[in-house]
Amino acid sequence: MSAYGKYVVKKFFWYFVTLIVAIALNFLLPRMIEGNPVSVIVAQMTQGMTESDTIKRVYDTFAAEFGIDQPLHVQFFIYVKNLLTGNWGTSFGLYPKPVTEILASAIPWTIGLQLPAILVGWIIGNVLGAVAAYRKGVFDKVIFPVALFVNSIPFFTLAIIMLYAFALTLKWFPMHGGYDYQMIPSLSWEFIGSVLRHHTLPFLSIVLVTIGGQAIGMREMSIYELNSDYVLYSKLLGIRDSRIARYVFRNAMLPQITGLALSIGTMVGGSLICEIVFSYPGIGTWMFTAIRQLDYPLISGCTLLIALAVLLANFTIDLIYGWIDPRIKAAQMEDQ
Amino acid sequence: MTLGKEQLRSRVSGREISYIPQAAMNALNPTLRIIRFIEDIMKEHRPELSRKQVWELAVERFETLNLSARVLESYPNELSGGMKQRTVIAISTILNPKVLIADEPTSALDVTSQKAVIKLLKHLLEKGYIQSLVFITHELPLLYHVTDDIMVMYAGEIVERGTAEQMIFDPIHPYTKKLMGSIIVPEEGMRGHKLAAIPGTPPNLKTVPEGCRFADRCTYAQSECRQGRIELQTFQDRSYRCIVPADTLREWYAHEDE
Amino acid sequence: MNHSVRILLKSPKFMLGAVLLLLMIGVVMIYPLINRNDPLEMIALAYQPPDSKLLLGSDNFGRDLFLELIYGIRTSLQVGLIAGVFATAIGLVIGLASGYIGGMIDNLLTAVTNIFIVIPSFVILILISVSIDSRSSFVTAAIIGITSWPWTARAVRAQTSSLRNRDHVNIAKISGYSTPRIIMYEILPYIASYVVMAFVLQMASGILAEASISMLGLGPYNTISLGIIMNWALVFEAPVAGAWWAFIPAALSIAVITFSLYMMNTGMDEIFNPKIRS
Amino acid sequence: MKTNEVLISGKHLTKVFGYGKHKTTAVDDVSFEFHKGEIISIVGESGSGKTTLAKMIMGLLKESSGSISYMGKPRQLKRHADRKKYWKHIQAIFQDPFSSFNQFYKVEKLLLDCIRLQGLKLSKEEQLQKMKEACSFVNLKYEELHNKYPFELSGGQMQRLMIARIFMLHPQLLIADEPTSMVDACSRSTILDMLLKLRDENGMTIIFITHDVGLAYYVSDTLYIMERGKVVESGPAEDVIIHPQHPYTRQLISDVPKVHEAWDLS
Repeated sequence: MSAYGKYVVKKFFWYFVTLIVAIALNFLLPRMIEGNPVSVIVAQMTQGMTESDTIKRVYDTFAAEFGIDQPLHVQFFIYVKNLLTGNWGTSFGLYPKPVTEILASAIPWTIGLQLPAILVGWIIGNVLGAVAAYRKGVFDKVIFPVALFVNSIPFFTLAIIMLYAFALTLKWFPMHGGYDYQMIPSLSWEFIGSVLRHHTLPFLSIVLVTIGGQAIGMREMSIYELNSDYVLYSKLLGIRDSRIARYVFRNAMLPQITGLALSIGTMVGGSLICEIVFSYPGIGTWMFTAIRQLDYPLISGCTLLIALAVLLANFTIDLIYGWIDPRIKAAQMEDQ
Repeated sequence: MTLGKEQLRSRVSGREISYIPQAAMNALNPTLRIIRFIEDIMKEHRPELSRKQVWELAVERFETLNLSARVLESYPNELSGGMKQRTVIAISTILNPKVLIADEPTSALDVTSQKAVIKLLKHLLEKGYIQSLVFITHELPLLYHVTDDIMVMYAGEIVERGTAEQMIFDPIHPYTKKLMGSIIVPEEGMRGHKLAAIPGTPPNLKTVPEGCRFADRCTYAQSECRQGRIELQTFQDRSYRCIVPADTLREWYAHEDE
Repeated sequence: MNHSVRILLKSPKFMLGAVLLLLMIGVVMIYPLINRNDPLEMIALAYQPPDSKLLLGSDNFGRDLFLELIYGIRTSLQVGLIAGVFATAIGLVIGLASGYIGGMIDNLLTAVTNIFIVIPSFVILILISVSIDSRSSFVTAAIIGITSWPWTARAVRAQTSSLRNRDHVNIAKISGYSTPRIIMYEILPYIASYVVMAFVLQMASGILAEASISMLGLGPYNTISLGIIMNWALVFEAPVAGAWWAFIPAALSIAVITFSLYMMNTGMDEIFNPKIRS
Repeated sequence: MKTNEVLISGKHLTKVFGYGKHKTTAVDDVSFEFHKGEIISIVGESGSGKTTLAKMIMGLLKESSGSISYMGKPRQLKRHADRKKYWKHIQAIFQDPFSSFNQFYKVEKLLLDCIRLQGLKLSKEEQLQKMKEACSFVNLKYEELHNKYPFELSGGQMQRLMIARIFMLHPQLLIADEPTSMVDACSRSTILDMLLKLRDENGMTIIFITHDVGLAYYVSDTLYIMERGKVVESGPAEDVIIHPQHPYTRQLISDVPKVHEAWDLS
């Protein structure tokens, strides 16, 4: 097998183990609630209900879903089987809507918001960081402190400030939601325009904060690379500065890719809270609602989905990284 | 002749004067194949060559230097330490520079790799790929076999200059004398031979003492040694930086060796 | 050690961060002594704008937001501190064990660390918080600390495993010193600056984590934190009511606290890193 | 000087790193006998296993198979107390002076620790006396150094300080792993002469690890030449260098540039 193939298999194995741990946590932690979780949940859910038949029916639904009478490992197998067959439980808040249906409606919004925002922020941040390191002087004196400040603003703080400034005071952008709720979703220009207008502020707040963190990391990596021996050697052989800058940029970029993989979890978390501020119809806002209503199946559906998405993103980044960094291939060959 | 920075880069660096750094381990960009790097050098100095011509030229040069063409397709970290050093030398000299400056090119290598590097440098000189070689090292026996002339530096100054033969067997300056006395080689008579030692440490270059910079560690230092500036003296075809006449120094050394 | 502290005092970045932080700590310690009112007491109408009496107006329940903010900052700092201590202590122990002992234990601990680095910590945080009914701010802080140790562990492991092969450690070993003594005197001094920096970062991320889960409505009970203030503002639709004072000051306070901690960290990084690299 | 009493010996020592496909044998079936009061050089290039062998002798690495006897008895290292007892007889100097020192403690503490290690109860004056004596043994001045941190010293000074430490501890066995490869030529002479002095005056047994046959020849009584984990030739220094038997030894010697003899560069 090729060195890269080995790398992929090894990574896949580790992500598979991680996935199982994530699923197990998702299964175990909510079951730490003292007593019978189903009665706790049902009691909370059926508050004010008097009809014992309804209560019984609700109880039976959840007892079956949890496999409550079975030993823990059997419950776990039931849980995994349910997950695999697409049965992620029934929402309390929107009973009897399945959790998967709610998540499916939210996923496009979250992905449409976060994926472009994180990527754009990452790219701009890296370019700015490299420029600050390479040009030094004024660039560095301006970009670095600004990036440092922006980086320390939490996603949701920036979101709230933007909401207040641009939506509430200046009224440039709408305050709530993913589109104008008076419209019927369709592929019309009007609807797309509305989606874009609702998209702008949350998008910008994620982009800005991401830029800050990435620019700092890239600046540091570039300075490190600029001081390395190969830069001096290339200079002494008469290679022009712009070409050396390209070497440096590429080499500083590689650790930034792993950096992205490692920070993507935190970024996704921050962005989800950003959604709440704008009541954006994604996973974050649903989770907010679910927590307020103590809608356990939906909460655990959200957390599982987030964990899966982050694992998948990490795995993808690792594969890309292994593909473009020759050092990984060489390291694999040394192992043999 | 004065040159601007840009002219220096395009006309001199790499094609007139070239350089071999001390740490070949890190001298090559880790994410660039060797041939890509050579192509980049050629783009600067021989832009008229096509990629194919560059490849042919590189293969030819590498093969004359007993390096396989496979090296060209490798990434630096796929090469061993000695191999990397020889690759760096081949790259540094691919434009046939007039002067090659080698800064401790063998200090991190095993003796076998060291010998291979020395052979390579000699080969380059014989073939006329380079015209002059400046070899910086603290390994004296090595210099003796590689270079024609040796120049000894102490605390930022040249203290003596002469042919390799003269410097090893007939040093004039007290520092050179001590340095040559500290040579250790696996030759008969080495055991039991008294090695020269220099007490003290070199001066801090931020606060250079007046007079001879070696005076504090020199067995023959007199009060005159610590005054004014000591100039380089010429003696026959060589020069040294000491106020004592060469013959007197030689006499002292002869007494000492008894 | 004194030597390092003296250099630190000369770093403008570190000093800016430290002064900001100390200033905030000073205010939140002293102000409750002057204004002895209960921050949860309703003393005005809902969403009163700031005036000379209510410096930052009132919230939905007519409570003094300035007083709430002071208590909120206090809780957030406490939570950050406790979370930082937990995360650093766990990370340090795991990192040292993994890096110093090596072998199978290292492989095992590294695998666990890597798994928990990839699984987003706030997912675990939410799952635990949902499962625990009565969360004091200490419990919240402890949970945050327990979910965020992997970063410290990874950094400490990397440092330790390279230090372990340094010859002064070998010399200490053949001088017959015990393992705890070697870790204490030969390893810890080298990683001390890293650990302090990691602690500062953990404190910042602990404060952020608390604010995030509080905003989700999973914050500590019976207390006021900056995240809880913002949660109230969002739940009771302060933005729609135009009551900027109900969320902007809290949001900015978090930014200022994190900024001051990041500044301290950057200042330390600039000073300690070149020294260790050379 | 060299006696006939064996201090330490090894039989069929082997060290294997890793397992399965990653298995590498660093030291392969090496046997040796080192006598009291002799300097033994172990010569080899990088990857020859000389440092691994040294670490096994030091008791820092566990041998995969084979055994080491110390003073005629099999060496016991199972318990920490056993190791501590063994280590009382052993000290080491390593290649990189910058990594041999704990950069956080001053020179004074380093030397004081040596006194403490021996469990000596000395007055302040006696301690000072001892430290001064050790420094002057290696041509250093205690007054100039005691208040300095290691990173304020030159490489040569640091290595000499390491020898001062050995002088204070006077172990039975000293393992010097390439102690001169990172210092300048003049400090090198001093260090080698110190090692000879430690042997002559204190009867110390010294294992000198080097890649340089020249140094080994100059300093040692007995030579062991290692190639890829195996000892290919051993014997009195004079015999091995002047009349090498094994082709590898010959190659090693011919690869070193000489001064009085021609250097075959073909």
